[in-house]
Amino acid sequence: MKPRSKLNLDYNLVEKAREIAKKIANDTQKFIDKHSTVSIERTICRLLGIDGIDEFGVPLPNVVVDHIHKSDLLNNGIALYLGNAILHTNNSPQNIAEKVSQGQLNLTEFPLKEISEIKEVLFSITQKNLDIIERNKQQREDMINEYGEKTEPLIYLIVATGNIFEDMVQAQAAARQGADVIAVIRSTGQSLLDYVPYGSTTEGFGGTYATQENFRLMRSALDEVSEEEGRYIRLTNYCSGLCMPEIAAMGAFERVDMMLNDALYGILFRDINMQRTMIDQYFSRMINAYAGVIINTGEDNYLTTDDAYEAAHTVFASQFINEQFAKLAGLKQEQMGLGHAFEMDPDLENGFVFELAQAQMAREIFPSAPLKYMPPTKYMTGNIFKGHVQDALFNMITILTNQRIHLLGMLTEAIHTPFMSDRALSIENARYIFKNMKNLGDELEFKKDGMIQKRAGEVLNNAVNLLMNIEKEGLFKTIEKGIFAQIKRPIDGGKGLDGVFLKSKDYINPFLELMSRELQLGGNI
Amino acid sequence: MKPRSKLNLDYNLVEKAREIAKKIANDTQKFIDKHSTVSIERTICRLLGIDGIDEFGVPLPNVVVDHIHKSDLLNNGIALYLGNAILHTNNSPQNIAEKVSQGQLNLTEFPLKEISEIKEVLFSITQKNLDIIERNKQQREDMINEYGEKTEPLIYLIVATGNIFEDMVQAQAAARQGADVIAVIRSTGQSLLDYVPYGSTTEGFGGTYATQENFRLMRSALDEVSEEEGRYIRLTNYCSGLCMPEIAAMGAFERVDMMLNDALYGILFRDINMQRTMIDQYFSRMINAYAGVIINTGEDNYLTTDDAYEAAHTVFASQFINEQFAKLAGLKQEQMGLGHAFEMDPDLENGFVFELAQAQMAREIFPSAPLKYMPPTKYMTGNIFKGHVQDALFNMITILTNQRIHLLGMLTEAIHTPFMSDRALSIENARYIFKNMKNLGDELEFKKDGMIQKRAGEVLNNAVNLLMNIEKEGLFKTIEKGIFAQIKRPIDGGKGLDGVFLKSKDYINPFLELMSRELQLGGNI
Amino acid sequence: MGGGLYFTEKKDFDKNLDLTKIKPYGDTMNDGKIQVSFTLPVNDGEKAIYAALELANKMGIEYPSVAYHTPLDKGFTYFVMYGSLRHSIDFTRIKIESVEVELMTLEEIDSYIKTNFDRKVIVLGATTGTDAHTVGIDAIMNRKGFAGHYGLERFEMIEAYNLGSQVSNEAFVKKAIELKADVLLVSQTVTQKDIHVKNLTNLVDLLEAEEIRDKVILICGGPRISNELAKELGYDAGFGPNTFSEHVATFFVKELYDRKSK
Amino acid sequence: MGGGLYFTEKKDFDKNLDLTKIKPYGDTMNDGKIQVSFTLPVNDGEKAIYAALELANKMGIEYPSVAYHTPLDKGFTYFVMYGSLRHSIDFTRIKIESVEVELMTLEEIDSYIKTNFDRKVIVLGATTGTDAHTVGIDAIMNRKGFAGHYGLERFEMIEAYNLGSQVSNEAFVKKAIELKADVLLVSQTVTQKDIHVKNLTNLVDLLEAEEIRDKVILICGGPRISNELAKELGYDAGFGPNTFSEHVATFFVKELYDRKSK
Ligand code: B12
Ligand code: B12
Ligand SMILES: Cc1ncc(COP(=O)(O)O)c(C=O)c1O
Ligand SMILES: Cc1ncc(COP(=O)(O)O)c(C=O)c1O
Repeated sequence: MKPRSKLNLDYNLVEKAREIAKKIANDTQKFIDKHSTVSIERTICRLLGIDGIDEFGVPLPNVVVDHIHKSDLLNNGIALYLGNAILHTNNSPQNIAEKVSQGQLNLTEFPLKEISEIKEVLFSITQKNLDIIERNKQQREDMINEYGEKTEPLIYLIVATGNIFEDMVQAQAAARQGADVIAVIRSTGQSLLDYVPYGSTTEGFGGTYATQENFRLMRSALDEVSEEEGRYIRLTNYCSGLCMPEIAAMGAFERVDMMLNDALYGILFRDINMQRTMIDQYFSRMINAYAGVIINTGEDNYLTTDDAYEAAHTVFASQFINEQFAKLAGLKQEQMGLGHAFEMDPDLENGFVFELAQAQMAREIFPSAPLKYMPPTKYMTGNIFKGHVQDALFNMITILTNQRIHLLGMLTEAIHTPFMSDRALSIENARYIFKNMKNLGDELEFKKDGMIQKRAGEVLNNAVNLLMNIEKEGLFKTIEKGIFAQIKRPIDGGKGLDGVFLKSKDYINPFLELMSRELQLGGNI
Repeated sequence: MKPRSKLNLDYNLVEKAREIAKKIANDTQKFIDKHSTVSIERTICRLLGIDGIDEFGVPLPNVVVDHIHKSDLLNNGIALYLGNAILHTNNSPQNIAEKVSQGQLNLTEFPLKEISEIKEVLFSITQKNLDIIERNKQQREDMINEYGEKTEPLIYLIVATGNIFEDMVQAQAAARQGADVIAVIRSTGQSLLDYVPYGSTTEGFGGTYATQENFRLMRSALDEVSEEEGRYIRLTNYCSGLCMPEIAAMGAFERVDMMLNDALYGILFRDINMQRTMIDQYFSRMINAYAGVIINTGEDNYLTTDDAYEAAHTVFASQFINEQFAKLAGLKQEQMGLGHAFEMDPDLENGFVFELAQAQMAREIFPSAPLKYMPPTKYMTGNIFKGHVQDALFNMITILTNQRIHLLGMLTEAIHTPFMSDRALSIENARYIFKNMKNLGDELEFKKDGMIQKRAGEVLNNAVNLLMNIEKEGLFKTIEKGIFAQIKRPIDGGKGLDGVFLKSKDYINPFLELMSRELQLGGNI
Repeated sequence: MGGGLYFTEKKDFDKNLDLTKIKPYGDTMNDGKIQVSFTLPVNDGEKAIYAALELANKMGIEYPSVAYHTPLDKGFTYFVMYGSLRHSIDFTRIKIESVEVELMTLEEIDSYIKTNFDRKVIVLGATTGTDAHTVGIDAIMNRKGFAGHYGLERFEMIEAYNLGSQVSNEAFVKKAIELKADVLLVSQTVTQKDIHVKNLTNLVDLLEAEEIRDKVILICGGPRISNELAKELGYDAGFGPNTFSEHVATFFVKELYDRKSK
Repeated sequence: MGGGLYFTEKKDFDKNLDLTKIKPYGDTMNDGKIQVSFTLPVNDGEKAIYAALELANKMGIEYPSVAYHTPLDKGFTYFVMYGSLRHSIDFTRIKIESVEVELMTLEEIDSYIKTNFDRKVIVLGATTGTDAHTVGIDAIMNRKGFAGHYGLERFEMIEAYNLGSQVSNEAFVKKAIELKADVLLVSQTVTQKDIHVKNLTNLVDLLEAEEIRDKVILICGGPRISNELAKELGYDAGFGPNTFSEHVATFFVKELYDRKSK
């Protein structure tokens, strides 16, 4: 899989970029470590086993966290109060949550027991529940071992009918036709909800709600086809928006395999407050790391608003930074699905040549990361015939540069979320090209000091310069200035800042502690 | 335009192939030189200015030639009798033909004058009419000089409505969208007619009749757009079938720019007698040579019945032979549109890689020949979406290997002759790829001793072996054995043998003589 | 069954263009040729093909032919068909109320405002609802504009406010009242389950409730928006793909002038 | 005009599969989604778009939407449209007389002939008329066959004669009489202006004139041939794309047997 170096890149410069990115990430991590958020606390509830909704449809994790928040005690962390309540009542977290929701219990009224005692009871539940996640991870690995892992690019497809049961039909059809990964797009707007909807859902706009029950349903639909096909079909969802870590936890319980998981996407494209989502991201990534989930970062999105040629270096700068944040959260390179996209203007002379350089660069700089390569979207039009050819060129770059996670383009990208037939045509397009050009990448070399090599050198240079700038300004300031995707976001703006708080000295997050240990992270917790 | 050698071909072997092909062609040429055909004689009539039809719709050239043929005197050539009649009547050839058709004149009844005298009168008309052709050639060159010649691949499109007036609408639309060459496909079956239909026609099956009036109409439609667009739009038709040289003459008079012109096509795919059409081919090619017309040979067709991978070497062997026959008829390399086609099975692993090797080979072996590269046809299906991608891959090979005459594939190839919109989509496809990958070919090198270089070497080797075989057997025997396109044709089978005759010692073909001289050909005439 | 699907004699049709009955065109005037593709929820096979042909027949397609059919999954078959459409349209009777006014340039618009009004025109724009697509409204409003056409922020005589995306209709109306906006620009991209229609209708309702619907020029735009749809929903105009700031500005300054003149 | 083209309320439709009224499927059962493309012989512009929408309406397409339109030339505009088809088909009532008999293998066919007839079956094939496409008939008849399926020449109990292409109907009939053929196989590829229909019909007329139509099993095939069309033209069967020798041989040996048994 490791590509030969064809671009003649300056690897000293690559190392330099990594160093700077590391400093940038460490800098922000200091801020992160001091804080927690309502969503992290709700995640702790979920990980402790709290699930379900109250009579008004409010999820119990929200009920419990709001309950403490109202008393202004959340700085100590929800775990403290739950642990304490368990010691007092000998009830399960779920039981306690139900009672709280029915007004039968006030967690702040119990006298606080010894912290060590509280931790002990918490850690035993934590360990038990982490074991469930560990077993899911193990099951995934077993299934992949049994079926054998595909060496060619993974064909990644989305379903987005809004109705989980219709999604299942679509997903199974796609998988039988050759899809390796199915992503269930979320309903538009879900990322702005400060809670996770409950149960199976049949109505959504541009996508289907991410709920734990929906995860379960889709997982079993895919397991069914996996067995039929003798191929492990991966399931993808979205750890982004205001409930990042909660969704990570839900996914870990239901054996979701990949998660879109990038704070910058939320900041830039969903106007989510940057402090909130950076803090959320850390914990969500750690859960993903622990659960053996591959994360997908969102650099591809920059190119939908900015220009793919002009802004190429911003993608690389962001990848370097994302790599460091991922590392801090315990993710291995093999779990880092860094984002890139084929968004070159089809009218650009030699656009394909430049894209070839950029895609190859990404492979040579992050050789063991399973990059997620996104198809043309911005320049897709209602001309489905031309669109199908744009997608073909994208498929070619993937096979020429050996990308790992290949999100198929749809000829109807500019028109609607995919029909069943759109997906079938796209799979056929990709498989044809992957087979017909199978070894072409190995056969071709790039002219020494030609356009391709020069372009790669230039983009790398610009990325390093940008990183130096970011290091000087700090990550938050950089975002305020609109460096990424030309979108400016103020540090105190956007959604969700009110859910951020400073941790007190008594603060406990037993999952963060245990996972950090198992992931062998040295961060100060 | 001249490609760098990327394939590391053995040029000694290439030279060897040329030598053998030359022997094969010279061998056959001996046979050709001894014979003439009814169609050559009719062509002489046309070149002398005879046109029109009799009251039964029979073209006057046929009337006149049949008239002599009936008396079993055609061995002396029609020119002898026409020249003699002119001396006797002082009428124009057209006048004489009309009178013959009305039964007012019997050419065999005039006493034969001195050959030298006959030649003299013939040569003066010949010279005058060749001057018309020369002027057409000049006009083409002037127009191309004025508008400037395109350096990228010429976009070649077909029209085939059956109705010349509808064809003109289609052709103009295509030209405005970017076509550089328009070919008017002939009605199915025309090649089996032993005469050329007359006047403008509005009914045809799978194509439109090749008539001189249709040539004229289409030429003026294209001249109109050429002027609008400031781009010389070339016109193509078919010198093949039983009227090869007649159509060449008609085209020369109407400034047709390219002619499909390959005896082997007629033999194999139309079951035309091989002796007949080889003889016809010689004279028709000479007219084309003289008129500055680019010929297109039909090697591409082999791959529609035989396999593109297995039979690759037959294409090259045939190209080598065609090159020599073309040379014998006075065609310059710049006029040799040798045929090749993108007919790899889309299911073949690395099919694209092999095709890249083969297409590049053709360029490196015939660097100044404007090769005609044909699109996928055989593996096109009713799946227009996949078809459009197959065409995209074909477009890529052209831009990667710098082919000159690029016949656009149609997404509806397996369904119908092209709609106006089919053509527009195909042009868009090609232009997108040509621009987006403009310099990709220059940027890429082929791995030393990799699949591509090996494939090229292997095909060249096989071609040389085949040529040696053909040399041993002779061309006619080879065809009898079904070496090309796996189709066997007996030397005395097929259509048109009855139109072949041995030339007597008095035989005159004033055009052959004069053109040979001007083309500086040394053949024995 | 059988019969009726195939016509063995091709009717001779008039090959001249008649604008009172135009038909699709393949390669001959009035040949009616069209291409169709769809999926049927049945297994592939002869029965499925027959169903596809019959469906084509119901659509008014003569000589329908299945160029391609393939199973997508158990119980689903995809078809590509060609045929000749029986229907025609009287083109001469189409009287479109089009937004196609004489297009003015940035400078012309500025001077038109200077000449006809004694103040700047106040324009408020946003992508409303949960829709997060900003590229469209930015193309119209941001200084840098789109495809070489500057946005409204660049116009000297226009005071442009772009609220961005995910703006609730309530917040949008509030801002409109606060700024005394002359023109409201709404962008909508997501159309699944007709969410845009619901969202756009709701805005009109709110404006009417606040009794300011008549005080503003209300315009929407987006990739699936057309002028007809906009009017049906109670908007003054709607703009689709490839709109530039000049298109919409020309429209609203003229409309403002017309309203003033009344 | 205006109105009627857009429906602002999406009708709630039943999302369960009902075989008595199947509809096209996009991503939801009964959503009716279909894709259409065609060219209209008018200039691009709002009027053209309107005409396209109206045409879609006439075809029974609800919520038609023009995804793409572009001028092809002066006076010609190309459209790509999507929409929801109103029509449905009663799938339960389709009773196809299909050629789908139990497929036999080469060996089975040979032994079936041996068992049921005391001689070889004589099969004569050709591409008739001016049609020069031989690949199809060769695929069925030549020894080497097609896609790994041997042709009729390879069958022990079949005497196969392949006359090649461009064979006139007269010559074909003459040969059939001469050889006392049991089965006639005709291939037709070129279909422009329905030349295949004319050619195939003419062959039936000739056979009838020679009074041998009943004495032979008459079969045609080709990329645009279907069993329905063949029957309409007076053939015993018709075979389309992806036919193998086994398909046609299974059919004719059974048919021969049936006729013998009557
Ligand atoms: C870029 C993009 C994104 C970016 C948006 C970034 C941003 N800051 O805007 C990101 C990646 C964030 C994104 C996310 C999503 N997207 Co999105 N996205 C697109 C994409 C690729 C291009 C849209 C675009 O920018 N076009 C360019 C602009 C200039 O064109 P325009 O919007 O049409 O604007 C012009 C005119 O319409 C008009 N105009 C527009 N607004 C207005 C307003 C007025 C007043 C006037 C006068 C004129 C006007 O003028 C503009 C200039 O000419 C399209 C696919 C495509 N190729 O069209 C999908 C698409 C729009 N997205 C879609 C969806 C569903 C989503 C998601 C919900 C899930 C997903 N599939 O990813 C999410 C969530 C977003 C949300 N809830 O809204 C669907 C919508 C399907 C539908 N019809 O309902 C599309 C069609 C893709 C698809 N096939 O799934 N998306
Ligand atoms: C190869 C080919 C040629 C070759 C033919 C070589 C040869 N020896 O046959 C050459 C290059 C010579 C040629 C020439 C022309 N062709 Co051509 N050709 C094709 C092509 C690319 C493939 C056809 C083919 O071989 N298919 C493979 C075989 C195996 O499939 P099949 O024929 O469908 O056969 C299967 C079944 O149908 C069935 N079957 C067929 N016959 C029979 C008979 C019986 C009894 C049975 C039981 C079954 C059966 O069984 C077969 C195996 O499963 C098609 C385009 C395409 N991709 O389809 C155009 C195509 C058929 N040609 C076409 C045309 C118009 C021509 C020309 C007139 C002009 C031109 N465009 O080049 C000339 C002249 C030929 C003529 N007058 O007939 C058109 C026909 C349009 C139409 N519908 O009318 C097509 C569709 C291309 C196009 N879009 O223009 N052609
Ligand atoms: C990194 C990332 N996160 C999330 C999303 C989707 O987020 P939402 O559900 O907010 O639309 C995307 C969509 O492209 C993404 O790239
Ligand atoms: C060399 C050559 N000649 C002639 C033709 C067409 O001939 P006809 O008019 O006989 O179909 C072709 C078609 O592909 C060809 O390649």
